[in-house]
Amino acid sequence: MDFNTIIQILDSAVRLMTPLLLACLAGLYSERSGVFDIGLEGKMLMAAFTAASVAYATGNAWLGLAAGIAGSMALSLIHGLASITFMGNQLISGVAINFLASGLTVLLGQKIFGLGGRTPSLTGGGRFGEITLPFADAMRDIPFIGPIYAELLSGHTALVYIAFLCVPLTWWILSRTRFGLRLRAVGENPASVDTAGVSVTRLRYAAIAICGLLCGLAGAYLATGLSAGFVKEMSAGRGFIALAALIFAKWRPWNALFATFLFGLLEAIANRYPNLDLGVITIPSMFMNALPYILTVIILAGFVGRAIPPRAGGEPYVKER
Amino acid sequence: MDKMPKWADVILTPLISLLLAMAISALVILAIGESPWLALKTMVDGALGSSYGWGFTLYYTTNFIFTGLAVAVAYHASLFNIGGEGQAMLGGLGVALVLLYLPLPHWALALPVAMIGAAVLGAAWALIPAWLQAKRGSHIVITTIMFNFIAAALMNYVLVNVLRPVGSMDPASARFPESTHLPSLSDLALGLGVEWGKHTPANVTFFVALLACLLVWALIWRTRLGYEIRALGRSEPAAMYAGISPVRITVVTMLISGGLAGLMAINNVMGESERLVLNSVEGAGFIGIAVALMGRNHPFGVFLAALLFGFLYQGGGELALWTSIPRELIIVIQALVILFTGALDNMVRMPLERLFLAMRNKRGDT
Amino acid sequence: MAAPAKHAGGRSDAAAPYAIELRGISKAFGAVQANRNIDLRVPKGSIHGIIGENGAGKSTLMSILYGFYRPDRGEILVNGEKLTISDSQAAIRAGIGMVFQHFKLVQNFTVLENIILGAEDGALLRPSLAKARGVLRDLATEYQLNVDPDERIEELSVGHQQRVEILKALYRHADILILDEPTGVLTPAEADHLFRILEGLKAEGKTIILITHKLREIMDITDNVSVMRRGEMVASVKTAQTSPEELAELMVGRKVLLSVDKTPAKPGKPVLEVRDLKMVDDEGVERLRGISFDIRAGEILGIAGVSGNGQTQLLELLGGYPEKGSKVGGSIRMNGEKLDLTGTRSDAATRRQRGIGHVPEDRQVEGLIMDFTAWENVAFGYHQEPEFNRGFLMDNAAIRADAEAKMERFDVRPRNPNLAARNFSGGNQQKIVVAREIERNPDLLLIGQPTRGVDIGAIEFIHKRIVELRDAGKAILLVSVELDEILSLSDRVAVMFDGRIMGERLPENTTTGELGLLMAGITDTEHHSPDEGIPPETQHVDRLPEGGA
Amino acid sequence: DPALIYDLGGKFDKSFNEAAYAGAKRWTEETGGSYKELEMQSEAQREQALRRLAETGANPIVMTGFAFSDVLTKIAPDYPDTKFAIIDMVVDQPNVQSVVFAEEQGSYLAGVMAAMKSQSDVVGFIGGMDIPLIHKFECGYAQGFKAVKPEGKVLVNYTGTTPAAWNDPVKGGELAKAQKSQGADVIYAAAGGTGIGVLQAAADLGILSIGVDSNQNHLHPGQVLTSMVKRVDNAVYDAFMAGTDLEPGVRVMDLKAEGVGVAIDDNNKDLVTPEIQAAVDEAAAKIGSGEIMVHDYMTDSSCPVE
Ligand SMILES: Nc1ncnc2c1ncn2[C@@H]1O[C@H](COP(=O)(O)OP(=O)(O)OP(=O)(O)O)[C@@H](O)[C@H]1O
Ligand SMILES: Nc1ncnc2c1ncn2[C@@H]1O[C@H](COP(=O)(O)OP(=O)(O)OP(=O)(O)O)[C@@H](O)[C@H]1O
Ligand SMILES: [Mg+2]
Ligand SMILES: [Mg+2]
Repeated sequence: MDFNTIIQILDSAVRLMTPLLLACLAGLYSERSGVFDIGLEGKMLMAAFTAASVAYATGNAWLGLAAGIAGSMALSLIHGLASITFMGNQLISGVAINFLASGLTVLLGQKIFGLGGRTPSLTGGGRFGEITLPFADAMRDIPFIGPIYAELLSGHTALVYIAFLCVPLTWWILSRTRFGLRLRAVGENPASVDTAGVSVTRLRYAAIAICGLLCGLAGAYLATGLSAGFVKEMSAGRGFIALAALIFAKWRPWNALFATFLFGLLEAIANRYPNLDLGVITIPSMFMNALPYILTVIILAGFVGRAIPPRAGGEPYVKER
Repeated sequence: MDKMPKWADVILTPLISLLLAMAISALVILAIGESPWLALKTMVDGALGSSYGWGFTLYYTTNFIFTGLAVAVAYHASLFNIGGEGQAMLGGLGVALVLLYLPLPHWALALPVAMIGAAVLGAAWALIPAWLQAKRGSHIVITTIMFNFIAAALMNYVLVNVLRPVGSMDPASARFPESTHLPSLSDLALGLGVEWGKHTPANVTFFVALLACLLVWALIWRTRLGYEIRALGRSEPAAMYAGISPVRITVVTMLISGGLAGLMAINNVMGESERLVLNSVEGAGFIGIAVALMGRNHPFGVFLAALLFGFLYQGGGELALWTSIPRELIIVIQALVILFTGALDNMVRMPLERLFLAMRNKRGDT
Repeated sequence: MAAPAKHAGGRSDAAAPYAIELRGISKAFGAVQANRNIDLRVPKGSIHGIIGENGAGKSTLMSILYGFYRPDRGEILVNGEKLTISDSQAAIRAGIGMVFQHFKLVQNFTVLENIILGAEDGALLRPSLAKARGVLRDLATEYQLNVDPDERIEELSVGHQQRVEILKALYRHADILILDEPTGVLTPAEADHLFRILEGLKAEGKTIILITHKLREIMDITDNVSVMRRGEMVASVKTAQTSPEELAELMVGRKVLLSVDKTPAKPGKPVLEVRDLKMVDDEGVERLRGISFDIRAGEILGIAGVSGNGQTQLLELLGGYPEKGSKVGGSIRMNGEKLDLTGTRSDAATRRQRGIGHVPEDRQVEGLIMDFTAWENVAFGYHQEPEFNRGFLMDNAAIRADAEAKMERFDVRPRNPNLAARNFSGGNQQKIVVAREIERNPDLLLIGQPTRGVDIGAIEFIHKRIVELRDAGKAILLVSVELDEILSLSDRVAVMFDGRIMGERLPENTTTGELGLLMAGITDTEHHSPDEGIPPETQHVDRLPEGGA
Repeated sequence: DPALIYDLGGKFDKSFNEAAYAGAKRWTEETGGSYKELEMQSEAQREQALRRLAETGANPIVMTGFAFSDVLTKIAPDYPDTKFAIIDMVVDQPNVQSVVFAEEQGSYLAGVMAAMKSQSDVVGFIGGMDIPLIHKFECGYAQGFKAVKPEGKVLVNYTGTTPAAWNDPVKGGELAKAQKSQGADVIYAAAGGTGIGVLQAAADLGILSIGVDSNQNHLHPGQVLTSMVKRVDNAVYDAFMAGTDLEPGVRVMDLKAEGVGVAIDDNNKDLVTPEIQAAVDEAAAKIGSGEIMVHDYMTDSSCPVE
């Protein structure tokens, strides 16, 4: 495997991990506040749809992004209503949201565009273009650093850079700000926050709103960054992988970066080597496709200890029964 | 003391929630320019209006009972088994291997043997996540998600490269021998001299599913194992105090859960398609999560929820087949039903409780 | 019940309004009337005690005052001013601080983070943390409330966790401090220290409301005391004008025996022989460093000690469920037979079969499954027993009958076996566990903190049962942080410190002072320097020689 | 009235169900007739749908997809007066017309075009799932390519193993990028909705792509080299036209019958040079005459070229 190949695989890994990273961070906010969210998939899908629809209608990817965020946030709000206000079961609510997004996107898409749930292809300003970092072209020929800068770091859409910036930002918010402190506290022991005179409800709503926002970014990236329009079910299980990555990352932002990178990398490798020839046998494509999942299990079993979720996670905050 | 009578909690609340879900669904149907009344009529007619509709509704119900029970059993031990999909796929493989390679002269013999095949492979698929959870603390939610993907890959490989008859375009196994075909409910009815549900896929597995509900109920609430499962699910330190081994219970529970998911294959693979096809599970594993949660992880609740989803699935199928309403509408309706009866139930329960309390206080005063 | 509330401290000459005045407070949880039309007046600068049986509604009333619950009816006056306290923020603003019965701390946060939570100055943490560090230092010197600001709560002993709670309230400038059963988890030394602090606070003009089950504390420290029963305030009196006996009767509605009545022990053959027991936990910390003792039939061995010195590990090890990943050495003999310390035959179920009963220290985490019904809990740990099973199935009818009988004999209230454990009060939960373990007539009973948080009626009852079991010729290992309890129940007392037994005494030949020194790791024979191997939570004891005297 | 049943992918799968729909639409437009159409929701419904249609008197009944073969074999004898047509599979019943396409032949031509257009001598193939049908496309494509450039290389990727594999444009795009980075400059996608992502990525990367099933040249004019069209629309249209007189037996839709082919229209005419056109015509003629035998993967589950 030469250097160039490595760069290309890493480059691909960066693209593949971005939606996972955004969704994973989204889940991180929600779950650190004590609200479990298995509806990441649905929110991402809804965002992809609304983003693509509005980007198509306006020809403006940024408006699309706003719509994506709005779509995802709307589902977040439902989740909040169910799991915060009405103290319902967070898992059921998440399952419902996944179903809802899967059905509504196609239903609306068919009603509006009549293409069986697809949106028309986006062109020009409807998509996020690739950003070339300064001097990328000039540096391209410098050995080693050149390709890393010009190929790997440069040439992604704005959302990729936003996603990566979200990691230190999230870390900073969680560990350095008042909001972060309260957010972590409410996921560990909501009664401590309540008796300290802070509203548990408001904090949790804030957390799931951020979750909606980040899922919105993830969905918009799928539809308007990586591809050019919405196709039904296009989230293709990424929300669940993001959830797995979140647990893998033990609900921590830098770990999330690592975990999603691992998923992206494994998928990129499987894409690059669809039939691994081991001399004696050739691993069939099906197993190369499943390789990221198999390796995840192995890594999980071998290297990652017990993941302890936020203590109050999954439980609605009920004072009086 | 309870805040409201039990019947209000278990019947009135879900009923009102269901009505709310229907009302919102009606709005959605109106919004896409169709008639909610027609939709409702089509669904009810198609799923419950004839023995034919029932034949399908019960078929789907059977699938969901198994996957729902699988999730429910694990849930009692605080294990969230998202892997029903993969375990049911493997169950299908178990059925196929048994029926294709063992000479089984009669269905009555084939059924128990196939059940063993289905349960064993389903359980095997749950074993690794269970063991990793118990011994290594690997989160069962991740591992079961991963195992769903791995199962899909495995099935893809096995069906294309191993079980597919030469020259067939279809990534599916050969047909199972005629002798192993399960009697359908319509056959049984005919045996009793009744014309019922001709050409519908519901088959004797339905009774197996009912039996499974009963057995799971007995397991959870009547056996020592069930007691230990519930104890571990509620508190691990207490379980240790009582001499209950978390490792053993985790593994055993997941084996039972995986086995139940695997057993679904008796219905769809052995009973309906009579061969193993790619994607035979069709998401029933995921619906099982909703079924279990809505059924409050009680076998009877699971049965009711499975029936509801069977109805929605069949009624929705009819809707999509015979009207111009897109099939995704059904997914939306399912979502709303799950949401209102499962997650927003307190929206209905809280005011009801207040109502009952006020009524009681009034009675108490006079 | 008909006793009209006589109001203490109701001196009409007082120009200053009451710090707290509650009028007609009512609160129902669903169908349960937790507080019914309650009046309470707390004069400024006084210490006011509130007592009552488990479930009488004390915590509820205080939680209402602190804005945690909202009352259905009634009004709250703080310093004469009528306030609507709709959340804790409002209570904090009114100068009220509360230390809950179950601490409201974030376990994996540092002390400092817990202190500033909700009281940060500005959106960024850094300045708040710096400020809090300074304030904390001042408070620590002012009130002798030392805690390491950077330690995580989960690493702290309960005593220190409680200090954090108090610091939290002081940091928020509380003038009125509510403490809900603060001493339930403290050693006598720690409790004394706490009372010293409370007196200091009172001297500064702060008002303190103290809920406790210990009448001695009420008599020692409070100015006035109010008694609650079944949601109602049945009396408010000046402490100086009442006696423990009268209070106990007001509380329970009958006469209560406040001291244990027992005859001298008649020890028989050794039942339990422990030799050189060692344990190293998951993280490599040595928890038990070679423990040896015997317990004979018909005697109670009491183990005193500050919690965190290995008692928990000792009980768990004897009970057959040492912490996961720990290593064990030494030997245990039961009725002369060696017990397996590792492997599948070393589990709790096997120990039970060998005749070891165990009332664990933490009834809510270990002793009970809170979501199980009372009758299911009565079989907990014994669910494998033949009499509870019929072949493959459990014999629920038999278990239920057994539960009803036990609840009857132990006077568990309400006597409803179908109620979930969590719906019983702490005292009644404890009775269920004790009934379950004692009624099996074990050869050896391990019993940890038998009366923690339990009201005096129930304490009397539980103590009586323990002595009865002893008199039936059984061996009992009693672990408690309550020196009073240890001294009045035990036939021999051993003191544990840092994984070792520091010494053994006969209760009649020792004092709380002597035991207090042993608990701090100081023996009369070897006065080794206290800096090696003393867990941090015990260090303050050295600085408080009056703690035991 | 005639009836049409779409397979699970649904009517708008951007692939062959959609092509079937196009055929039915054309028939309606031309004859003014009406037809019934159904979209399958689940495996268990196949039999139900067929029977219900047959019982309501629909005739002929056309169904798309090999997955119907099993059920059709079972129920066709129950409705001897109804004519059925099944696409992509042979069902041996007296009232069934089996329409099979020689995808390998159309793909062969696509392979020839890719080979002539490729400058790197590396081309790509992206399939939805690793199933025999898709191998048939792949194998024909590889044969055509190797016929022109025996030393060239075909990169092959399959999207996935779950139904999501057909609806994952993101993954499709990523696979296209991976193939491009390995030198591919023409990529043939046979992956349903995933293919849309492949075509898009190819257009973005400035390389060429080849569409499948329906004519997808218009999606990125000037950047889609061609589309391997599979005239499911014609098959449906013909079956509808034939009505109750539908001929039973096997109908092979090969190159000669214009059942498969490569689409050349305004959108790609600038890409198809006269030489390419000539080569395609020549290959088509030779296939038609039997001079070139394009191996069908289905016959022995193997491909003579790698
Ligand atoms: N959060 C709650 N939800 C429902 N009911 C409650 C709740 N808290 C308390 N109760 C009910 O109110 C009654 C009074 O409880 P409270 O906690 O005030 O008692 P307490 O006097 O503090 O008892 P203890 O001495 O055990 O601490 C209890 O019997 C219980 O039934
Ligand atoms: N959420 C609740 N629902 C119902 N009853 C409750 C609830 N919380 C507390 N209670 C009841 O309130 C009473 C007092 O509870 P509290 O939390 O003060 O603990 P406790 O019973 O005093 O236990 P401990 O003595 O171990 O502290 C008990 O009767 C308890 O069962
Ligand atoms: Mg209390
Ligand atoms: Mg208490």
